[in-house]
Amino acid sequence: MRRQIPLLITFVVGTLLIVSVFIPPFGELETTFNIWFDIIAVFAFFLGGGNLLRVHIDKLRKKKRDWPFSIVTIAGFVVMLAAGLFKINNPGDIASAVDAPGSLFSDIFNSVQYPLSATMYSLLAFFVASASYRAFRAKNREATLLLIAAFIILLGRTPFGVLVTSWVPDSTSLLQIPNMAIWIMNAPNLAGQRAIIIGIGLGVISMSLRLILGLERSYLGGEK
Amino acid sequence: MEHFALWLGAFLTLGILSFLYKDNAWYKLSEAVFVGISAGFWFATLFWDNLVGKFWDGKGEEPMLWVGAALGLLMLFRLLPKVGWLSRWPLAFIVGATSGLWLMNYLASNIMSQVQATILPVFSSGFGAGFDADLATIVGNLVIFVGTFTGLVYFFFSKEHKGVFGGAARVGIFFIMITFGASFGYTVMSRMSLLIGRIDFLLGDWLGMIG
Amino acid sequence: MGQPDTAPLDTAVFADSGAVTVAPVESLLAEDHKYDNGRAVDLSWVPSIDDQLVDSKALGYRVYRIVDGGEADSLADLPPFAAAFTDGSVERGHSYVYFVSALSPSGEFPSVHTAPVKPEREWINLSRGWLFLIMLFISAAVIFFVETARRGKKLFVRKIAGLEAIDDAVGRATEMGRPVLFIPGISDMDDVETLAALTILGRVSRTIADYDSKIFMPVSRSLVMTAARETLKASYQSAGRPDAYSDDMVNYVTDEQFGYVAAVDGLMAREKPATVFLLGAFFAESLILAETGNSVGAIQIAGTARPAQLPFFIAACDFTLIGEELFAASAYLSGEPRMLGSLKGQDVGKALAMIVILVGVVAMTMSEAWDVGVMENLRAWLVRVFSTS
Amino acid sequence: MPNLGVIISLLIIFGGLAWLLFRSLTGREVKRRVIFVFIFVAVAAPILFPITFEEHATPVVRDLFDRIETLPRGSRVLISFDYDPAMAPEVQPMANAISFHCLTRGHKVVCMCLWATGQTLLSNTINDVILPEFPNIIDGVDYVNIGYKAGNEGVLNVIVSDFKKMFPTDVNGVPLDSVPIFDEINSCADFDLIVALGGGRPGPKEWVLFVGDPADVPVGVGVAAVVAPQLYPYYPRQIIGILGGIKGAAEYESELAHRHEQFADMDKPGLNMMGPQTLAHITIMAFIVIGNIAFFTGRRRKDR
Repeated sequence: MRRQIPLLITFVVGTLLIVSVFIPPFGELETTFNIWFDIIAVFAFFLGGGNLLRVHIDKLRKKKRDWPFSIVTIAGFVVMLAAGLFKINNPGDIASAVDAPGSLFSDIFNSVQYPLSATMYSLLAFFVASASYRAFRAKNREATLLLIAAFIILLGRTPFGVLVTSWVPDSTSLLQIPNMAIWIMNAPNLAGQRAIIIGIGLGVISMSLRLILGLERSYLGGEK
Repeated sequence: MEHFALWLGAFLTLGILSFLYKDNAWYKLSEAVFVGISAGFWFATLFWDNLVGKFWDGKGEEPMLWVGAALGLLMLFRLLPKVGWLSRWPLAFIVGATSGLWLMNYLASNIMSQVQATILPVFSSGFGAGFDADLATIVGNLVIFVGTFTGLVYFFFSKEHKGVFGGAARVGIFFIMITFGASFGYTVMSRMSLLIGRIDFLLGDWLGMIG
Repeated sequence: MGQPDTAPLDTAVFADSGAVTVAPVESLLAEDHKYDNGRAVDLSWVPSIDDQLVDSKALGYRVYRIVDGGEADSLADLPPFAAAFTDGSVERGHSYVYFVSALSPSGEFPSVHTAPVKPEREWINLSRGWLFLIMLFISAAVIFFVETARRGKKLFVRKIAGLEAIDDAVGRATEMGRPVLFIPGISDMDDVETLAALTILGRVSRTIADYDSKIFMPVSRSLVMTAARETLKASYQSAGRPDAYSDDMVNYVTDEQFGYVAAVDGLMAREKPATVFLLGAFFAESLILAETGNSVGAIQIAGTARPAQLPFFIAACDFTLIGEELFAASAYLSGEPRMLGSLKGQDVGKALAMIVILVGVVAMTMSEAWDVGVMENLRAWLVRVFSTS
Repeated sequence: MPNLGVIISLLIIFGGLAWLLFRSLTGREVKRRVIFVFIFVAVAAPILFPITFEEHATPVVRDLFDRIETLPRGSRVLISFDYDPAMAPEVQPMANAISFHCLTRGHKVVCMCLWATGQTLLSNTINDVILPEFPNIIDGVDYVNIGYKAGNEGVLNVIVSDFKKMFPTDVNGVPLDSVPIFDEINSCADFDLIVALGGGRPGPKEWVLFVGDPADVPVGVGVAAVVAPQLYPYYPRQIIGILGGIKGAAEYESELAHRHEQFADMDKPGLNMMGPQTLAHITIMAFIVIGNIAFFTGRRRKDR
């Protein structure tokens, strides 16, 4: 029973949503189910947030490695949660938007979360550099093609790209590097993308069917 | 306050950047702040948008919403060992809904539209005036057709990549590699402007070194 | 509801001297939008004869609607040459009358009114018949081969390098006494890529349980945490080692994309996992995670369906599952005949796509280059069959 | 002083790359951290000491430039600011350069926006470029700001036939009937050129489909870099020229500086941003090349 009912739910809900595409009066099921998902996700957060607190309190209690930082995490979580839930310092009253300008919530977001997030994102520039040096190597024919395509696109975006082929007459302008870069984006790149995209579509269909039919059921846990 | 926020921002920015040298206490501190604050941020946001926004702000009458709430409550049954297994119901619901929804979406947008868009002419009688432009289009179409076709051959699972089939699969993987190269080259530019923005903040806003 | 033959006077501005008059639109027709829940009405008409490419006097069209015999309301303004409009703001149980004004610099020139229409609900969307048939065909192919395989017919599936490597990668972690790190992407459970990651987790964790390796799994969504715990628990049970499982293997970190990345990066630097799995939906963080994993010397197996992130995984990871391979992975890893059958089934879909592309390209080329009429019809038919609107 | 800075930082970068090449050739390992320092310097140095590179306009950019350059004086140009602050770093330089170009060529410029967020950015262009650079210019005669109208594509549908119906007044409340520019403008068809700046929706694509095509007015666009490839299919028939991202802005600025002396002395944010971008790109390309050299020499060594 404990596994049969969930399998039945998956089957019925999945089938219903497939069929709803062909039955106009069911057309709004998709919206309804998306709303339900949002609601379930908030409830699930009680589990996630609770887990976050538990892990760090545990670290603190057992004085595990790096435990002082757990104090910071807990404090940050509690402060931000309080600022958001009680709308501390929000202009107007409780009816104002949670992130109204001037609120403690939006102040913390702007002065703490935003710089952290933007900096973490910018690390990407460094890793692009290290990956370029270390990993983009012409080990075989496939890797060489990847390299050449990347190189032409990159070159097309620097003044050198224009310079190198500026002698090419406009009548064969396709051979100028910036135009070559555009052509690569619009032809071979598009072809590869399409093959990948169509493949993904079929992969999703097959996997969804396995889930709906209950062939794939690991997410439902064990028998107990 | 403004001043404090600036210094705080710079302190945290440098803390994250210090990870590039190696993992250290400064990074750990920034990371701890980040995790705590952002988890709180998302919970507060979800709480107001998805819970209060849906149930209290005048929309609570819709009976359908309460089914969602019931599923959400079932999720919390995990906290009670005896009935914890009930939390599989909302999970089963989500898995079913996601599978059904995406099956149809992917069929329509990933397969049908893409197949339709690949039906292109690979030769034209219209060569003449504007020959160049037409030739470029025709060659482009031919490349798109061959690339898409052989790319699909590469993804075949139930046939060994041997002989002609293997050759086609190899051409397919060539196209896929060009695609990856192009995406890489294309993304690099926007990635660099992120770093420019951060350095601008450190050198300009914080240290005031830029005129 | 008697309908006057001309529009109410206030909507028509008549000519002063030198004013520009244009002919009204002809043959205006209002029909219930087919195959919907009674929420739309389709209008069509023949544009004004004064609507010309050169020296046009008509500037466009304005659509008016009368609900249940009340006042006329303007609904929309359309550019020149417009000849159709769909009113998506109607409700069942009301009756609607429309007219369309041709616009000129000096005013509006209304058409005659349509007969009243009542939007209706249809129970089956016949316009999606082809979509239905194609869905049925691909699904039937998958189910057919699942059944064939179940009855014991052996099906061939080619080797996928990234998946062959999983056993070794997990074994390596055991030998080195270091943990396995599994990152199921940063999307929630409403993304199929996350579902794919969890189905793969089901297979991989079985191997981990068998080898007695240590796994940890920070996640960025609470729901994923719950589902991942169930998955791991099931694997440890079926490996006969339920006691080795602990909820601490899976932890929620934060929903914030880069906050999560900051935490995972720190974790990698501190725990030095021997093996890292990056499977699921990844965005800009793909390379940050993969390069950090590489810097701590981990063997990395990655996979995603995001074409923009794949090059980064290919560069920085040891094995990468490209798009479709991610969704096929759990079936492949299970080795179960039924699951492998489903892979054969999706190949049938691929064959269909390839045949249609081939036939379509040939047909279109022949009709473009040599005006072969039959071919033009074939092409038009294929395009219609594969249109999704 | 800045020149010294430029020279020193270029020396560091290229000297460093040479060192990296040498190390790679001799088969020694290069630490990740060293690479990180490089890319940081390559980006930070040109921010501190602005380096600009000569940019040459590609045909897609030159086509739009030439159109504005060759239109007769007094032609009417509509510029629409359909973007938000997130896109502004890329699009604002284009807005400034194109507005300057139109006014310096004596065209009559009408500015508007379909995005509410565009209003501030539009005023920025007026206050930063139009007013300070053209002190003798007359509001209403040489340019006019008619502001923002809600309604997205709906606005386009109306103004394609009747401008004053959607915009009865300019942004200051002056009726368009008494604005001299609008003496001869009734609809979009009366413009000689439309420049659509943006990248979202509504944006350049909508301008082409709802206005450019039906009213047969040439449309030029300036967009964020990520959007540009999607617009190439419309070029050159439906869109006469495309500025894509900072690169597009920089190309336009350099072409403009080349032909109009006054602009040569002005702020060129596009070209300035290209400095760090270009150096970063060159560094990345150098890394790829050096990495491959290291790979091949390493392999040859192993073969021996």
